[in-house]
Amino acid sequence: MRYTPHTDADRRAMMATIGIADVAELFADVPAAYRFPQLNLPAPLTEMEIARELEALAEENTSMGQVACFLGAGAYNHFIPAVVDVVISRSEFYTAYTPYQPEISQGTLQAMFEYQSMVAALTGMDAANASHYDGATAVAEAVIMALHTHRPPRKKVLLSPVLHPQYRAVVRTYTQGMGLRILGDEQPDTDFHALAALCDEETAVVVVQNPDFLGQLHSPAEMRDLAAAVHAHGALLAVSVDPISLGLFTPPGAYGADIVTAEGQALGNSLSFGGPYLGIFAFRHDLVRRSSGRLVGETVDLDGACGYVLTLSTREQHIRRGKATSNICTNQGLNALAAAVYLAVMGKHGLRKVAELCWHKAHYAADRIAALPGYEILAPKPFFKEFVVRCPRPVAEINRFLLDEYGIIGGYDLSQDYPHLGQAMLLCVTEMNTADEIEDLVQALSEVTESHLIPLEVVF
Amino acid sequence: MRYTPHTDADRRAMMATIGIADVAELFADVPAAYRFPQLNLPAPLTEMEIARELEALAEENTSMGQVACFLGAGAYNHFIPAVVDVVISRSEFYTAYTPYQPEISQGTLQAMFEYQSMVAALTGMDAANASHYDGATAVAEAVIMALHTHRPPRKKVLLSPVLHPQYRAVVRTYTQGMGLRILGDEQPDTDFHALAALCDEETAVVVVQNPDFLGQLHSPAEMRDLAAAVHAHGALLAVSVDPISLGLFTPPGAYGADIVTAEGQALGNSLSFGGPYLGIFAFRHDLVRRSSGRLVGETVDLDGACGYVLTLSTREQHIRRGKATSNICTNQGLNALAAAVYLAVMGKHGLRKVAELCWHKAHYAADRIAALPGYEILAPKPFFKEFVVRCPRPVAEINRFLLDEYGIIGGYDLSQDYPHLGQAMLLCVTEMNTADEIEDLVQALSEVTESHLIPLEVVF
Amino acid sequence: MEPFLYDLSRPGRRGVDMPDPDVPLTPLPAEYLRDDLPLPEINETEVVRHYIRLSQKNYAVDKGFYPLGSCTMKYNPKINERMARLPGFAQIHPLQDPTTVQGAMQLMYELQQMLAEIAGLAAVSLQPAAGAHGELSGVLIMRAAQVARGQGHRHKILVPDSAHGTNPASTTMSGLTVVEIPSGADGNVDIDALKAQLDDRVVGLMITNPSTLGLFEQHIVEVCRLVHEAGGFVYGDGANLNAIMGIARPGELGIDVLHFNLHKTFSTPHGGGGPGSGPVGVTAELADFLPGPIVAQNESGEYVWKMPVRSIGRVKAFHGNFGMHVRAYTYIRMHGAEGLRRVSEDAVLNANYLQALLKQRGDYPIPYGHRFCMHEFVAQGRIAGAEGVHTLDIAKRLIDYGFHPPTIYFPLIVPEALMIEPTETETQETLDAFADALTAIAQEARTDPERLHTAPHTAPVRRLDEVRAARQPILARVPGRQPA
Amino acid sequence: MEPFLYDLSRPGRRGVDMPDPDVPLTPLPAEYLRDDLPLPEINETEVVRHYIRLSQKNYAVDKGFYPLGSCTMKYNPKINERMARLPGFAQIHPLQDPTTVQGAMQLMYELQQMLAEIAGLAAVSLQPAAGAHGELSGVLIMRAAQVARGQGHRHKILVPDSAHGTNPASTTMSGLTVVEIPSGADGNVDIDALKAQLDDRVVGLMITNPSTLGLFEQHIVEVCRLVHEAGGFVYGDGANLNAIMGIARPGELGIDVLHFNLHKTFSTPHGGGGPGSGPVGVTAELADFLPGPIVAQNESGEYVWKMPVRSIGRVKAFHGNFGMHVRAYTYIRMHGAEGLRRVSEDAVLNANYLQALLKQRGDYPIPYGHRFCMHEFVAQGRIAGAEGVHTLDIAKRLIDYGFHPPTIYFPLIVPEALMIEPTETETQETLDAFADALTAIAQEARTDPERLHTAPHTAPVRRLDEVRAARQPILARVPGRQPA
Ligand SMILES: Cc1ncc(COP(=O)(O)O)c(C=O)c1O
Ligand SMILES: Cc1ncc(COP(=O)(O)O)c(C=O)c1O
Repeated sequence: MRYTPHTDADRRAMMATIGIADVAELFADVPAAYRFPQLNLPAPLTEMEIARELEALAEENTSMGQVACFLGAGAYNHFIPAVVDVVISRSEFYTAYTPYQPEISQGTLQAMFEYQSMVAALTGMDAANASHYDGATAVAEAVIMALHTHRPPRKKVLLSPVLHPQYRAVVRTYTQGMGLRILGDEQPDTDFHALAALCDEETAVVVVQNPDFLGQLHSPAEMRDLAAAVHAHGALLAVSVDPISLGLFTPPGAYGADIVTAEGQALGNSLSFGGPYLGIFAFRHDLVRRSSGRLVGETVDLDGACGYVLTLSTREQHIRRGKATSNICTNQGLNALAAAVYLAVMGKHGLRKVAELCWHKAHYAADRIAALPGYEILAPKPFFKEFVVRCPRPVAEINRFLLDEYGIIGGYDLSQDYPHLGQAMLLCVTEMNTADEIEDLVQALSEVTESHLIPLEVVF
Repeated sequence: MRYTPHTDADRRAMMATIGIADVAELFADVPAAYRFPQLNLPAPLTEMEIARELEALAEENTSMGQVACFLGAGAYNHFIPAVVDVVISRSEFYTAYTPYQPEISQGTLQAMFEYQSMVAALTGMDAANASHYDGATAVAEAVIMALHTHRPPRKKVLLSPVLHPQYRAVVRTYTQGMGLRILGDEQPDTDFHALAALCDEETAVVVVQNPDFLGQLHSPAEMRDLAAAVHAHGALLAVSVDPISLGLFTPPGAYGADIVTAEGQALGNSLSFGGPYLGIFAFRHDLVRRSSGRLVGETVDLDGACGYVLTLSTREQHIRRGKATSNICTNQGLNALAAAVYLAVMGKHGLRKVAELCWHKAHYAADRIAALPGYEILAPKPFFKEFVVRCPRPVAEINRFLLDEYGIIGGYDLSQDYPHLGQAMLLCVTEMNTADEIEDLVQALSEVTESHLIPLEVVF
Repeated sequence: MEPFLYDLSRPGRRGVDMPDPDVPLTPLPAEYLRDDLPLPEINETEVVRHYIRLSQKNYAVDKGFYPLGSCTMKYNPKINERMARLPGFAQIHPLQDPTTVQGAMQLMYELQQMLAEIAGLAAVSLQPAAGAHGELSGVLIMRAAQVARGQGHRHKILVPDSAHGTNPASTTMSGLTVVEIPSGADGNVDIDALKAQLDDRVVGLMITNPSTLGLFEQHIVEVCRLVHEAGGFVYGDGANLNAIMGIARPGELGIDVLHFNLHKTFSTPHGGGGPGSGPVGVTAELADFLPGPIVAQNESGEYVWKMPVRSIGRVKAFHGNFGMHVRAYTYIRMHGAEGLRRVSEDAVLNANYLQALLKQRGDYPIPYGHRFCMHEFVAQGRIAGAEGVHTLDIAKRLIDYGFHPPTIYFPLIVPEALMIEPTETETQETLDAFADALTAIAQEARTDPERLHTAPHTAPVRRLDEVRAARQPILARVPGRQPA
Repeated sequence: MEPFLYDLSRPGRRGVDMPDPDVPLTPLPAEYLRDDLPLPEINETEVVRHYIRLSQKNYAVDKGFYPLGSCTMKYNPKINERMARLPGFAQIHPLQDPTTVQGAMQLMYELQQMLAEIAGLAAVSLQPAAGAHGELSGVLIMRAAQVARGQGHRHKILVPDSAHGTNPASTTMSGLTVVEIPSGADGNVDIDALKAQLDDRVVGLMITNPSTLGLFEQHIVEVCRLVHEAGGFVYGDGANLNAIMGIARPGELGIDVLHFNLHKTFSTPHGGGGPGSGPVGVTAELADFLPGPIVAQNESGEYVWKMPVRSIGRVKAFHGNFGMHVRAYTYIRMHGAEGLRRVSEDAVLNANYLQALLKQRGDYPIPYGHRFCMHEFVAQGRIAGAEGVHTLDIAKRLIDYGFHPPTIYFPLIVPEALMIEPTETETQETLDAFADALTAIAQEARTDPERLHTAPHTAPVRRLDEVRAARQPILARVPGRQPA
């Protein structure tokens, strides 16, 4: 039945070897009162049946191929070359586990070493780990890593208000038992300069995002100033980035970041309703022994040939247990592999081209929308692929109109997280958005001003 | 650019080695007047662009997941376990070619030997080749193979009228230059008994189909009688089968067939608008040296270990050239691999179960339709998964109604090939058709009798 | 040797082409631009070949037996992969309007329900990305619940010495204190030692049942009762759930919080290290503390996001590793109640069969071999007459016999541990062949120990120097830079 | 050794489960049923492992260089595979109403047009399944056209001695007579020998240009003119089209009929032997004879099936290997005119570069090395000072160096032929490494010939006994039966 191969004859023979007459005997240690509960689950289905059912369920979702998507906010609809899925669908990669036995895991290990190398190259940092769960937990791990570097301990952490709201939430969740003071994001308009001013000798780490959550790019000069201010107090600077933006823009390693994190989904991983994604985690070399997560290192075998192993595992839970740098065990290996394949096949030229396409299309869309009466682009600094639009009507209403009338998924509604911006949406434009889609968006938005909209209350 | 790796620098270096200054020099042998024509082709697209375009084009087709399909007639909507595509998507299988170098092709060779073995098991024949192009060309090759067995040559070939019309057409196309007399199918109602009566000492081969094109099963007793009659004249009997039916029914090897052919698509190959499919070709052992197509044989290596090679290649075009048993070179290897994986993973139990599901569902559907006023099931013999329904209105009209109103792809319209049956359609019911779909079909057909139909002329 | 990726690079080579912009251009801001982008330049063909060749250097479940204890390396059904790649699942954005993703939310909702049913718990959050992530969530839940009860002074988490390293590590991350509890000679928790720690500073106990020794905790009900009486909660490490589906429901035994490893019990692939998925389930009392949002159903039957009212917060951006949810959902729906019980029965049968074979042959001590094991058991790489041979040697030699070695040197409380988990998807023939290999290796250990010390002999590389790797770590090579 | 599939079988084991019927049952007709069904009984896990392990015993383009002359083993773009698997292409029935498959028919229509444009011909049928199938179609077209001209007595097809075996074989299958034409010393067709055969019994000439020697026929226009003057047609074997896309159009040179190998020139994968696709293109004069149906457009722009009025008939059920059409279409659309010309230029550049390297080093005679080759060239495995070493030995030894050997012993007119076709998707580094391997092997041939005679040494098996296989062929093993 299903994936258990035994026939009744097999079972009988095996039971005879064990010396039992009934499999139930093996469970004598389970208190009789609780043994063999009847589970209330739907009746089993064959492969043919479940496929039909799930195909129908999947059809109930509106997927990228059916609409034009201008939604980003931490998860991005970027192009994924066909090569990526070919590699991550290789049985040898996806049905192996953590490479505890390096001699029969050189495929995974070398691929991870190469991933670490390309992440280091992209971020301008010395080294990288083999992944965290996602962009959010990577930030949390960065904070914890920063805490570990301080003797005596420092208990203050500064988060920029334009660090992704969910990332800030995760930092707070992770560290809720640590007695920290997490500050900096009380006022939504605290800029990096003001943030730096909050930094002191109590501060363990300052975390910012660039391009920030609202899409704004912070210049290398601004970032260098921030780093200098942070370092002056002996604190660390952690920067969360969009890896695609690094195809064009100065990497954090060049402006003084100590730790760089990123959501790596954009690098060859499908949207997949939010996961599995990829926590990118890079750092300065002197932080290596405080780093969390798996690290693959180069070494040699008995014959002196080059090979790769998991290394510095004395940092990790399976050796250090309660004193480990993190509890992480299973990571996002296959997503890191996807990112590696993506970076390898896009390469220097391709990644830059993707970043350029995002830049040009986003700016073109912004220019067009800026020309619409009733709309305003809130972008004091240069932006990369996302920008804020202040709208003439509530964003939820507009988005419903876009979807119903134009098959467009509109931008992220900022009214919850950044109410001071008013009726504002965060639009995202990538290389996947054609000029025609942008045209449609502009047309649709223009119709909104002419108030074709039924107020949201009536719709529900 | 695209898949050519060279940079301009590479090209220059290579040209220097060759001793030329311009690639154009390599083409000096092409008459100048015809050199470097400008091809009028659409502008090149990147992967991202072609994917978008073809996804849209594919969406224009109505595919199996969107409708209930009762169309068969030689191409069948059967279940394909996910395992099949996993195996045939392995780079090592699909990017290799014919295993000319057996030492580095044992994967393909062993898989093909196993395929041949399972085909032999399924058909009850001694051996099988590694594939023909499809079920139709397999029949043509069977005819040609039969011709080769006769000294002095025989020039008469008998085809049953209920052999697939397209297969009969292909036999005629292949042999048009051979000066044969192809008979037997002039009258659409010539049964196997009457066909046997046409057999004489001039007849090289008699070809029938079982279950026949109209879905009818011919009993082992009937088939044995036919074989006896054919063999009495020294002719060969070739039988074209539905491989799924062999999960239940007596294989041709058990009733005296000399050659067995089949369309193997149903075994794990997608419908794919008619190809690539799989020509199954099995035969008695004494015909082996007359067989066409690749054959994989067992042997040993220098150390005596078991291994597999292409064998008996002196039959083939690359050795025997104008005297080869066939011209076939590239075959349908990957489709044969799909069939092998299908047979391996469905196994003895699964194939029987599939055949039973077809049987029960088809008979249930036939019973329900038989009960509808205006419809008649034309099935004097038992049938397997296809049966003929005589309808109260032209089949084309009914099919349009089914599709437009019920999302049902109806049966094959027999009016062209078998006009003597009247307004008749060939319905096919497989394990993929749920009881609900059958219910819908019956309901829809019942509405037809109530003449909800707009005549076809008006629709077009 | 497969070349290092960058060594396949040549200036100017291209992999995948991208189109030119179809919109008017906007000048790039010069002062923001990077000087160089040291990524490789390789054509698509060579990229593909590189990874195909690399892949062949891996062992994997799809190649053979992988009895890595505690990891449940069962077969990963291929239909799971197909389902997770349906565009309606793989190509939806996590922030889409819920009305446009009802199918996905229904799947998550039903998965929450089914996992709760299997574990006998009241509510589940699918957000955690792996087992350790579920642990962290669970410990934070216990902590938050104690705070809510006005027991914020409590700070001790009791952890048996046989626990997986993530248990103490998760505890520390949540700001609490680990107190180790020894195991008794029978492999159960030492009840007296437990009692000695059960004071009013206890937040809870983390227990793995079946334990990492592969044994069902015989006093589980009593253990839970004692902890509850002391005002603590019991956290169940669900990594070993594969042994007890339809056999026992942790919630009924007294477990308050439990994480599931979808990548173990529920057949989602291990991905060469991940991604996994570590949903956390709790009793009704703790449901309000779950990380979130989770999926709920409103009055009109629509699926909506809901943040539990006293949630510890979100532990991850978005909603968890949804791709893994699809796979686990597929698996559970294909099995149903009988099927899952059959899975656990066969997992335990296989482990006991292999244990019985090894006991009969007597080459490897099995410290708890007098008890029936659950889905795994722990043997020792101490071969009489081959004292110089260690578990590591045996493991490496198993590679030459075509097997993945078991988990070694864990649990820490068993010296020279070989932790063997066959899983239910293996045939009797495979188990026999594995036992034969172990027997043959024991023989070799006595007659030719050097063969073991230098094993493996048939792997893509010889034994690797891990000490050297750690002494002067090289974690990245970027052209034009010092290796770092 | 990977076990034989049936050896993994155990009575009662199941692979994929099927559901029970959801309709009332109908009794089965007992007298029709088979007694036994000797298929294997294997669980899914072991089936997968079997094929994964088997796959690793193959060499393939995705592993490395595969310079198999005449086969154009270029890289198979991964996007092709994804496109062919779109449900709208992979899950449509060939007999569906044309109105429901307009997308697929449009693709076929445009592919017909694009292939015609590339070859300079008027019309194309996509029905043939492979090159040889296209040849058969083409020869039958020439025959039918002669009959239509009242020239039914003509029966000779002239075939150069360098032709691929399928050319004479296809001729014979179509009931015509093969007349072999020798090649001249320069690799061109011997014009005098051709003229001597050009009488009123000639149906046509089959010519491969570039020839199987890798040479462009220098007198192609004259050859065609001569044949036409004699009332014959010229068939072009398009297997070598990879050399001349955008370089020359066969139709303009005088070719009347040509088959395309989509699985060579247009990057559809070779599948371990197939499937391929062998569309056949013709001049306007011959368009009515094409096999069909083909796709046409009616007045309202709809795509419809059309049987050419004097068609030779259908050569295959349905419409050809559509899955391959999708892949080839993808490839052509991605390249456009410039891209295809670049493909041919680089294919020819690569071949000439490798030929130049081998000429410089001088180990292997290259009989036509004084000419530029096209996409491939023919060397000889005759190493001075190593007379006992043969092409076969060199080929087998190349395996140890990590390469697929070239085509060997073909064309037949070159003794000890090594027919080398690098294709355009290979890098200079790969060509250099291959040349180095050939040089090293030549050295070994002189110093250690036994190493070559017993090669390969690193393959999954040693050299296999082909004679034994043919003497007492074993083509199938079915349990309970004699091997046959
Ligand atoms: C007993 C046990 N607990 C917890 C974990 C941690 O789970 P994960 O690796 O998914 O974080 C593991 C993983 O191996 C385990 O075996
Ligand atoms: C020159 C030439 N002609 C014809 C063919 C036959 O093509 P196919 O194998 O597709 O039938 C080949 C195949 O190798 C070939 O090389």
